[in-house]
Amino acid sequence: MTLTVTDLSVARGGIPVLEGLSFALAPGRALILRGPNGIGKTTLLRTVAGLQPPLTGQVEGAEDQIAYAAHSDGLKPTLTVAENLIFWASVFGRNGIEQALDGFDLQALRDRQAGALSAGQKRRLGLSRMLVTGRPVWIMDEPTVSLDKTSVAMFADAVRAHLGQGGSALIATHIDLGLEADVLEVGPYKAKPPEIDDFDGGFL
Amino acid sequence: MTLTVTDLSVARGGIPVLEGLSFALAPGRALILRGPNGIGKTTLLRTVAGLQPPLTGQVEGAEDQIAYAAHSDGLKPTLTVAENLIFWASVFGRNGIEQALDGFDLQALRDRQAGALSAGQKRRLGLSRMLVTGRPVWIMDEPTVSLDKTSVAMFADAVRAHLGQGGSALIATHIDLGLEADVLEVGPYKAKPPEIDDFDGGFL
Amino acid sequence: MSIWEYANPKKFLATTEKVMPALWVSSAVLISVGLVWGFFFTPDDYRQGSTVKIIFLHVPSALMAINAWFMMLVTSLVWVIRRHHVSALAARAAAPVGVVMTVIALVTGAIWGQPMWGTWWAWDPRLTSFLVLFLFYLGYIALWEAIDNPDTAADLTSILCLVGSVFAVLSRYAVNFWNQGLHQGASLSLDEKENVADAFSNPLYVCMAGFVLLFIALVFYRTGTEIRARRIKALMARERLEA
Amino acid sequence: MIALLLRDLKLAFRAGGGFGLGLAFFLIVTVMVPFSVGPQSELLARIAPGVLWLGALLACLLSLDRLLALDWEDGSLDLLATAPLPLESTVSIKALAHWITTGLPLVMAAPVLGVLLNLPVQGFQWLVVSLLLGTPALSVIGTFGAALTVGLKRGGLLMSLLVMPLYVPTLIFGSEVARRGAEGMAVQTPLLLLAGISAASIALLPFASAAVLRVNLR
Amino acid sequence: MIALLLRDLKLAFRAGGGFGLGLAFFLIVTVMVPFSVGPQSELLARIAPGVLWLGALLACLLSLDRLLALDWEDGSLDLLATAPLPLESTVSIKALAHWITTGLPLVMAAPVLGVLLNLPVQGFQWLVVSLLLGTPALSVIGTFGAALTVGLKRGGLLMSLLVMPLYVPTLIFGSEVARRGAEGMAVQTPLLLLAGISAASIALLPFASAAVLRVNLR
Amino acid sequence: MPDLGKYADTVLSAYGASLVLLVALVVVTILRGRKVRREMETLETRMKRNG
Ligand code: HEM
Ligand SMILES: Nc1ncnc2c1ncn2[C@@H]1O[C@H](COP(=O)(O)OP(=O)(O)OP(=O)(O)O)[C@@H](O)[C@H]1O
Ligand SMILES: Nc1ncnc2c1ncn2[C@@H]1O[C@H](COP(=O)(O)OP(=O)(O)OP(=O)(O)O)[C@@H](O)[C@H]1O
Ligand SMILES: [Mg+2]
Ligand SMILES: [Mg+2]
Repeated sequence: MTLTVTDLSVARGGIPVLEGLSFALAPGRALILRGPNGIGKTTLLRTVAGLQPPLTGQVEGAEDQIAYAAHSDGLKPTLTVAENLIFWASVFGRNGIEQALDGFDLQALRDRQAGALSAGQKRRLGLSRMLVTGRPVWIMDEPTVSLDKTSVAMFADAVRAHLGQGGSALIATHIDLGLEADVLEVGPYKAKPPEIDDFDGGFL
Repeated sequence: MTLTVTDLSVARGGIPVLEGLSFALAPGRALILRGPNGIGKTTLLRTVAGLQPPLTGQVEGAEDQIAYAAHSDGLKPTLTVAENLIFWASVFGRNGIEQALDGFDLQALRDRQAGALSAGQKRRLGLSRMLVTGRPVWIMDEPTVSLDKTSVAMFADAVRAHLGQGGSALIATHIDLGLEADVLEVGPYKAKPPEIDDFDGGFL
Repeated sequence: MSIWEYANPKKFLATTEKVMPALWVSSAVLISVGLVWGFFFTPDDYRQGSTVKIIFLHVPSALMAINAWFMMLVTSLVWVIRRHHVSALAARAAAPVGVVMTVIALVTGAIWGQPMWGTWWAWDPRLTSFLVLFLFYLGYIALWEAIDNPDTAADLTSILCLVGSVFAVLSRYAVNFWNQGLHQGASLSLDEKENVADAFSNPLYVCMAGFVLLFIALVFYRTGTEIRARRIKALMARERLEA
Repeated sequence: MIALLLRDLKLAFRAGGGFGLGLAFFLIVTVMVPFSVGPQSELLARIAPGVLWLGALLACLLSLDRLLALDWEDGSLDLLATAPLPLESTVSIKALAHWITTGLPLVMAAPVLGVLLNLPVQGFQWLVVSLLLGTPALSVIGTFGAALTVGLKRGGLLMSLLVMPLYVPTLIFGSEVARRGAEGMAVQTPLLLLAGISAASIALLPFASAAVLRVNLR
Repeated sequence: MIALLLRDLKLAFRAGGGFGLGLAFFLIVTVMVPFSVGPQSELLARIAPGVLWLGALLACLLSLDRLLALDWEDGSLDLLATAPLPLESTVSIKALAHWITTGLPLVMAAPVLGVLLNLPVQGFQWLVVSLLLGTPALSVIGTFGAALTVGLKRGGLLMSLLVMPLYVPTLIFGSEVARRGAEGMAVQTPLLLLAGISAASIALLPFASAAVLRVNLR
Repeated sequence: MPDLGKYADTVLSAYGASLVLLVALVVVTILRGRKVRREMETLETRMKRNG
């Protein structure tokens, strides 16, 4: 199913940050969001994931299709790596975490408490969570933070495999992932402040 | 003053992770630490910064010379950007934050609450903290996480300026910063476990 | 040869292994003898009736409850000063024994109080300071359990033990000041008649000796267990390291 | 759903978890009362049911503090909100887990602490019954408070402030049952009211909690 | 040093900060007492000094919770530990800031709440004096507990468990002063003892707190 | 069995409760000790075999 975003405007802290965005994300495709710090990528992704309502415009085909990976990983430091994954798998009504563990080279760490992982290992675990959700649309906010070169490649492989199975991915990142993906520069969509006299329901 | 590390072994969670490290960091020089995730870079930096004791070996020339920037930034979300910087400046007995604000392009954000910054803006603020410490040795753990290309360049410039003034920098990172610096691969220093029967105070 | 050699875990295990059987047997024998003697072969007290028999459990356990904390204080100091792991682990091993002793003293005291004072519990200074001691034990054990890194846990719990001891003594005085109580002082009501007191004191001494030995046996055994548990932790970590 | 419940219980039991700590707090509050109001046993017996109820309420309140906050901080709540589970069941399960790890132990410990405060014999039964009926309401109401204040730094005390007035009816009827029980009076009316409050809170409040949580996640 | 104090005060006053919340909690505990023990004024008057002291203690305890935890979570503590300030002064200043934002308001509010609980007239003066002498000790002891449990997830309740027995002497002497004052008896001895405990804690405990903090930062 | 008089319940329950607690402490201690010892030994042999 295709994720379609039409004429979307998003706001953060009550202030519009991006406007007039439209794109479609077909199965098997990945879309990379780029743009300078603070332009509104995180805000956009949260809106697409349904965590906050759009100012205007529509997001279609997202309902119950999306797995979202944010800046923070949602890991419980006192649960082991395997327990963390099993939990997320069963929340999404699935089981079998072996594939996820293999995909991010976590087998050796499976019985380690998540709190005792290094920054990059935590991130790998956070990413492997996507594999156990079984959701077709991955939305990821700077997934490769703290990862070394090998792990970045591992991640790119995981995304490619996901695309190969008909999934799709929407990724905000500052680095080059080596994926064959469309790129959307969000810079040009920066919201222009409205006329100063136009003091309507939005108080702007 | 030169920072000298001799035959250092460091442990995390009671387990040795790196051993036999020696290096010297002269004024005006930068040293980049590289190594895969989980090898022990963070542990090493914390030891050099004096936050944890070394297993064996010495760190010399660190006392009161070091400014440390960790994975997390130590920012107070309810204080503004300027207030955060002023606080750290006065903790280190200095004043004047303008240079730091300029160095990381934060003037426009100076009265914004730190909690209302994007990931990259927060990081920029965290890095600008180094400029207000007035300390000669910068120790930084993956400083460029979440930064876009322009900000990475901005950071590299700041480090170069610091080196130019006789400062030095010890940086763990996975990306290429474009600095003229020595590189230390820590991988080969991975600690080898002791004999299994040698069951002493360390329980290993 | 200095006693610090036993601070080596391996040496400690080897040595305790040898004395364990003797400890178990002698403590079991002493406690059984003391309790049987006390229960079957002592007269009733003229005022307290047969309840006086509770003394053979109450006093030794109360004694051990306090002494266990004292032992933890000493071993904590040893850890802080000399950093012998076995010492820290011995403190950890002793704490649950101390709690059980405290609970036994509290329970037998409460059961005894019902006929003697007409109430299960009164805010008598001795009882109250025992309750405070119980709380200190709980906090101490909870802190050990809550921390993953064994060295950190050892450091923090030993400082807690030191500071806690000071405050426990302070509380004792505070509680004394706050309420003058009902509880027996050091002089038993039975002491008025020498011959009766003797009849109770001999089995009581046997029981106390038995409890002391049982305590030592338990602490040695449990310290061994803690040493092994720590080694397991270290070995598993190492296995991961190699992987 | 069961996965979430199990995870929450597991987290509570793990090192540093909250299990038993609510209990410890209850114990300690009860113990501190004689220190502060004095050791006279007749006075203590009179205030015992009230003190025990207040202690249980405070213990519940404290352990609520991080009921949702931890999940918020590490991002789990964002992820749970995009999961197939409706937020209403998420908050209900969280409340249930809270009750199992806090309320239930409190109920079981209350008689022992009653002894410390010289609670009259006939009072024990009603103390336990009233706590058994009342603590679920405390958990559910508390979850609502936690949902309201999640995401605020230092939300803990603000939450106390918001939740306390909501706790008033439960506390009044609950301690009334315990007090009347201890004095050998009829307990029926307050008991029914207490049960009513619990039932209504359990049935309705999760919707409110889910709604405020959605707002907070935005 | 002053910068740190000012920052902590500023943080407490900012939105979501802790200022006034300790106070609110104190207020609410005091208000809840009549609900739970019943409204008889002679009973309330008898327990008033004790309840006020206990309420103050609980309010202190709760606001301690995140005294160091927030600085730990966002990494400030690591950075402070590498700063020129010795850790001993850092913890002392944190305790001072805690006292200014929590203890001091409690002292000032206590007389008002005394009215609610029918505290006898002659009791007000000694209530205030005893709180003024005792709350600094509560802050310092609490800082030690906070330093012990910093870095533990859900450390809050464990901290209560650890801190409560340490509070016992202060509570006993403090409430004894207030109680004797209310009953018109001589207060000198407990007052001196209270002052002694405060002075000793303030002088010595920061070293213990700094030591445990260093261990925790490792 | 000695005649405990009217305090039989008191004395017996005190002895009963204490002995139960003591025995439970010993049993728990030994069970855990055995378990840990076994775990350590298997772990040691396994690790020695693997090098
Ligand atoms: C829960 C209640 C009680 C607690 C926590 C308690 C605690 C203690 C403690 C700590 C000791 C001191 C042991 C020592 O100094 O060697 C002790 C001794 C003693 N207790 Fe209790 N007690 C309680 C109730 C009672 C009752 C109700 C009685 C009898 C009426 C009683 C009779 C004694 C006697 C006779 C001693 C020995 C005194 C001596 O020679 O030092 N206790 N108890
Ligand atoms: N809580 C908030 N309240 C008000 N404004 C905010 C808040 N959080 C972020 N902002 C602002 O909203 C804008 C968009 O932030 P967003 O986090 O979406 O940026 P981003 O593109 O993800 O940046 P980065 O690459 O640094 O993560 C930024 O200018 C930021 O300063
Ligand atoms: N609290 C802990 N207890 C036990 N082991 C830990 C703990 N924290 C980290 N480790 C382990 O110590 C090792 C070193 O971790 P460290 O954080 O120093 O790695 P790093 O080189 O900084 O990695 P990264 O690039 O991912 O940040 C890792 O293998 C990690 O799993
Ligand atoms: Mg972002
Ligand atoms: Mg690292």
